[in-house]
Amino acid sequence: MNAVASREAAYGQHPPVLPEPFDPNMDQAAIPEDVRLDMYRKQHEIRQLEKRLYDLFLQNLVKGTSHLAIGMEAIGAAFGAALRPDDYSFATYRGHGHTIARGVPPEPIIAEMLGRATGLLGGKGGSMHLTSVEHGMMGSYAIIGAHLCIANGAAWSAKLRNSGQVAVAFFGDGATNIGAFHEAVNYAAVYHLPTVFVCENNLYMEYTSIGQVTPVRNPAADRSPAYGLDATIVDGNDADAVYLAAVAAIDRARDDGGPSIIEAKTYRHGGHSRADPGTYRPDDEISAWMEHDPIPMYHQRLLRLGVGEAQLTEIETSVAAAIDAATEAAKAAPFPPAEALWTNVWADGGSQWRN
Amino acid sequence: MNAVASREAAYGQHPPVLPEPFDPNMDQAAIPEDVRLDMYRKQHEIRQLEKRLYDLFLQNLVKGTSHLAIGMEAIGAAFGAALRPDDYSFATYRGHGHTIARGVPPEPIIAEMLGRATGLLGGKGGSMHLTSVEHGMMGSYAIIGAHLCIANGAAWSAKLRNSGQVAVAFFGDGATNIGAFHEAVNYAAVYHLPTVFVCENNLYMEYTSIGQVTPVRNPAADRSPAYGLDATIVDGNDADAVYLAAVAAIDRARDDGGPSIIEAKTYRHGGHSRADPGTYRPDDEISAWMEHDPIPMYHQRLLRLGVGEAQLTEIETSVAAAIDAATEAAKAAPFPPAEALWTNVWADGGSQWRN
Amino acid sequence: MAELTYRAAVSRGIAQEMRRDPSVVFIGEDVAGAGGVFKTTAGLLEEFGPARVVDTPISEQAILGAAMGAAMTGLRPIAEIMFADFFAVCWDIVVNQLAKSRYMTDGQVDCPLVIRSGNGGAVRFGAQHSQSVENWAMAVPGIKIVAPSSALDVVGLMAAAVRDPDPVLFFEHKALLATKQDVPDGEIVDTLGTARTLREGGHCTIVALALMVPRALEAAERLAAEGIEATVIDVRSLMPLDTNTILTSVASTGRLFTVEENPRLCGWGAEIASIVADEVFWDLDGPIVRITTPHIPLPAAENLEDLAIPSVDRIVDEVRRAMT
Amino acid sequence: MAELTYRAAVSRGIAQEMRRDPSVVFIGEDVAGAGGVFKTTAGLLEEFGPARVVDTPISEQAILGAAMGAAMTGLRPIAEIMFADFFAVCWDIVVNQLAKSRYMTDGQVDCPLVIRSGNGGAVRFGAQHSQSVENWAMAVPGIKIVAPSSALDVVGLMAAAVRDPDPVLFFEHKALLATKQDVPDGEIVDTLGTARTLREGGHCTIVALALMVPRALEAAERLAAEGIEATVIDVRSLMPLDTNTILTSVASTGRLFTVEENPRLCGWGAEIASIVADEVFWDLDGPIVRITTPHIPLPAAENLEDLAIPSVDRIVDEVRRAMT
Ligand SMILES: Cc1ncc(C[n+]2csc(CCOP(=O)(O)OP(=O)(O)O)c2C)c(N)n1
Ligand SMILES: Cc1ncc(C[n+]2csc(CCOP(=O)(O)OP(=O)(O)O)c2C)c(N)n1
Ligand SMILES: [Mg+2]
Ligand SMILES: [Mg+2]
Repeated sequence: MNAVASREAAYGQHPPVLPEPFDPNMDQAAIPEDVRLDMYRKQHEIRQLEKRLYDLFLQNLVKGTSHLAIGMEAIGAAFGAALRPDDYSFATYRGHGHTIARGVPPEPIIAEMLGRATGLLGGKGGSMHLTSVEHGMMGSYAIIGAHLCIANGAAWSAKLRNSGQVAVAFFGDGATNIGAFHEAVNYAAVYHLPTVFVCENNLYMEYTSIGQVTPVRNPAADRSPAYGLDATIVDGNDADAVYLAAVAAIDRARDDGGPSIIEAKTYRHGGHSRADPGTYRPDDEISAWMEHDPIPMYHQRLLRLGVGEAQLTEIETSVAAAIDAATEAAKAAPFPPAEALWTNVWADGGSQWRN
Repeated sequence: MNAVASREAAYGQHPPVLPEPFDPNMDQAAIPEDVRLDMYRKQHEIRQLEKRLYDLFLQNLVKGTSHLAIGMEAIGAAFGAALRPDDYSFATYRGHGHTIARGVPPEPIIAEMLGRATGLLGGKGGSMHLTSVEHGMMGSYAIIGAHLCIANGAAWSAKLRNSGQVAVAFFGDGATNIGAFHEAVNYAAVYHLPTVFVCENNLYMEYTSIGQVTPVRNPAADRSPAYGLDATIVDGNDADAVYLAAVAAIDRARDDGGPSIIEAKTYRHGGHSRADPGTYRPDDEISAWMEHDPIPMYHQRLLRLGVGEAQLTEIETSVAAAIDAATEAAKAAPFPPAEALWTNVWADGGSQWRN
Repeated sequence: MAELTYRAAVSRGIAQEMRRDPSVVFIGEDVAGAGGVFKTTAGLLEEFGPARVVDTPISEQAILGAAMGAAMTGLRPIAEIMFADFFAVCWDIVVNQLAKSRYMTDGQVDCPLVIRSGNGGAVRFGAQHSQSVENWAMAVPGIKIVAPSSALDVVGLMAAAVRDPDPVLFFEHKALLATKQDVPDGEIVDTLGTARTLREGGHCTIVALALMVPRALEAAERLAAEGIEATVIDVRSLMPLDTNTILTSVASTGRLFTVEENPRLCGWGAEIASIVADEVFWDLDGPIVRITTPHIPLPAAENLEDLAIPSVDRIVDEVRRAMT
Repeated sequence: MAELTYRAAVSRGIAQEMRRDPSVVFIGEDVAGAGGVFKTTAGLLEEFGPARVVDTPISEQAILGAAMGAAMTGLRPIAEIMFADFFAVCWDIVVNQLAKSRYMTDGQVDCPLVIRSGNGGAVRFGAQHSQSVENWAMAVPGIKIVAPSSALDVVGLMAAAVRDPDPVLFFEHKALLATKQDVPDGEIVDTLGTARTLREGGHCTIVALALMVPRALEAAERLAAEGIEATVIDVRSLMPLDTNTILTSVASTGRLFTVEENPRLCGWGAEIASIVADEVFWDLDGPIVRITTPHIPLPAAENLEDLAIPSVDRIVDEVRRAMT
């Protein structure tokens, strides 16, 4: 990413950070066509789901907060394609995409956002905590840092059980400044754990540009020497680039090669959360990144690689149909019954604290 | 420090780490003789005080725990000599030396260890919390990490007040693995604070060798790139080497040059705390470091530089006399009165929580 | 006299103190340029500049540590912990450092600072962004605690907190931010450690805090219509605790009800109940009843969260049941 | 039947479970090679090897996070937080992650793990290494809490904690480590959520925990000599809480005294007092009295610390004063 120095006058400590052009060589990357088509579908699933969630929010059907990853779909899609079904994913509150990328259907996700009994979490967790253990989606964590430490535990257990499973933890640029990040990466390095740390660097921690509050340019990658690790920096909007980095890191972890850090440069098209219009970002930064949109780019690449327009349209429309159906089903679902308040505090299914 | 690979067979993950020889060029370092004599005195003050504390502990007069820095005196002595009277020191539970190095007399320190009313903290803090705000000794902190963050606050306030004061935080090798270390150094770098971070690397975190639980060889210095900082590694047993590094870092901080990390390699002659015989350390490691003792080395250097034996003996004996007198006075002091239990929870001097 | 939101009262209170005292500085995540994620600190950067109003990295321990070190050395910092749930990532600085340094050093260390935080639920944020944690702090000697329920109290207690020589945790309730109240112009300074009696009634005493205060008041009106006259006390300050106001009232009404948003166990109401059951036991005419959120994490779904946090209906029902 | 110290009971309990269940692993700072700073885990590395008994860096968040992630994926970790005061540096993992994950995911996430910690004072370690923090945890729904007072209970409750499917905080009292007791040979498994009545007396009920239990018992003997017969109950488990045992006893004796090592406010005794003042109010013959450490940080000096923590003398005095 090249900081445009000339703009410093205009933007002070906060110059626009413009994307690098997409790497033309990625067309030649040795990635099977079915994998590429899967990543194309997953990117559409994520974007169309999140656009739908935004519409539902505008209709005031989604309460509380929600954090969309529109513009950042390539990362989730690529990891969804690169992971083994029994691998573990740990995400943040910005985790809808990572959840669907592991194969979780859209209906329970939408239902959860609408606070319905059929929600992925029975309506009890909400937007920031999407989890589907059966899909290896081990949770979305809303307090920054903790899940990086927790991912190590899943990696450690996989190592002790010789299961060959890998744990991937997704986090933001801003998260690299919290203590738990340091403890987690360090701990993974000390015990040579199969943990893959994936920084989704979207240039902002909420409303503050990451450069303003971080002393190094690459918040995750530039920290890796502190743990004796190499880091990979990739264009987070190019699903193929992310996929290659993901496969390399996951294979290394599986072969007992230890943890990795991947920093994926990306950008959110909207604000930090539903409450945020994102006006603190310079216009030319926004427009440059809007043009660096992962989905149209990938569409063009697939065409260049000989995939037919019709096939791509079919994917797009079938995803749209699935999201529509899921939305209708979710909207028709009942709200959680009052009894749900009292269940699942404890493993016995209840919430009793006294006799 | 050179890890002796051949020993890995014998010591597994825990080869002895032997000291580098003292740097002969340090004789030529441009350090005024009065400063050197002051550092010599301070090293004796620290060692003789701590030896006395150990004797008092053997007489069962010191309750609770205590952590001695015998063998590590050069660091405290050098910083004591390099700091301006109004600069701020923040130490750990292993802070007796840093306290006396700032000019705090031995009597209230010994009295505190004996739990007397005349103790530096009225007997209420104990061994791990020595503090003398009037001497710029802003506290000894017994929970790892916090004081690194707190030192930044003193540095920030100095910067806002344009006072030219500097804050120095001393910590151990093991402390570099805790989250607060990362947050503190990062924060200092972001705001370009006049904080000097001094790692006293004595090769062990309590009973575990630091190499066993840290993925880099130099726990503090090798972390500095993560914050865009350079680091200095010095022989922590050579007061002159530490002094030169201290002056450089302190001057930089005072001239708004931002924070620094200094890693001083050293060794404790005894165990981690009074409860620990330190048997987990290989014999040849211990003996090599015992020969690398900062005080006799410095004695020899001063002789080489033409200081008379008589003058050095006078310093040693006058310190001994002061420690003896302080011990007697402390032993003769009363225990804290019962009323002391109720004072100084609040700024009004009391402890009232209700009306 | 102007109508002020609870939200705007926060920045008004801070600005009042920053104008008065140049040693007051303010730091936190997204608090300056963005004016805070709850927009409670809008305008402060513009008025006081980047040296005194600072956006920080996501480093809660570093934030509170910086505030503490600055307070020890001549400043009067205000630090924001965005959501009170996040105290869990920097609790060491609060309970082991700030709360103890003065006592451990026998009075040498001063920590005049304020830590503000968005507390409480009823905003559908789920279990990790909705907790009422004021009782976490109440269990720890050495920190003062206020939790205002109105815009006027926000301004006055903020001023009192900033001027206080001890560390003060200032809990702003997220579900009250949009509430409005007429607030007098000019400087407003309140007093820590004082509860406020908002309604007088002879049959029972209802003690509430923050979001539970308006609910307790409305419940009292409905109970009055049924012939049950309740005194309603807004505790406002948990440390120091105004036990006089509470004990005097319970001694005269003979009945105590606490309305607590926290999950039941070890809430502030338990402490008050234990004080009452000891000191005015002989004045009690019946059981002490605590009305609290059940001892469960808070669910995200609107209908479930509404069932969890004490509602006006539930307060009315429980008081009626206990009184008849 | 052999005489066992409380200290040795810890490693016996852990070893019993590690032998039974290969999925039990144990991590912490200086716990393996050194056998723990309190020597409570001596011999475990030797018996179970470095894959199952692991020395960690000083990274409490990483330690508890690793334990949680491992528990979510098939292991049953035991993690040590050396001093309970240090929970403040990793509290987020305990209260926001471990305590809430099962509820937030509506039952998807299992966290069967135990976190052991050296709790409490009377060892002259000063304010940052002497706190009794069991009530910090009691305020948070979703974690179970035990605090044994004897070697036998250490072994049996450790087994129960390791076998429990929920996260359990296991508080070992530092001042009890050297105490001895005859403990039967062979497997010992106790039950969480059960208090134990250690002494029967008709005049009043004294409820105590951990280090306060032997002191309450001795006080009861001295009071008996004066004609005051006390029932003494060891709460043992704060979550779940055995309210039956306590309520039944208070209903028959008519008087409740709690003896708490924690600083007064929001201690576990406050919760019990509030339950009693509600549910058996009409059986009470007099005020409920809480005997606690004053609401201050703990001083280091021996004579001051002894004045702070409830002593046998103070228990006797306060009960006598209240009963006569
Ligand atoms: C410990 C903690 N501090 C603060 C927050 C509030 N918060 C939520 S998201 C966020 C910004 C995170 O930025 P980044 O890590 O870059 O992730 P992004 O939201 O950009 O995906 C902050 C400060 C939090 N959730 N947890
Ligand atoms: C947060 C925290 N975790 C653990 C401890 C217990 N502890 C006290 S000293 C120590 C070792 C520290 O090692 P190091 O940082 O190298 O300092 P040294 O004692 O060697 O000077 C540990 C683990 C603590 N005090 N605080
Ligand atoms: Mg970001
Ligand atoms: Mg060390």
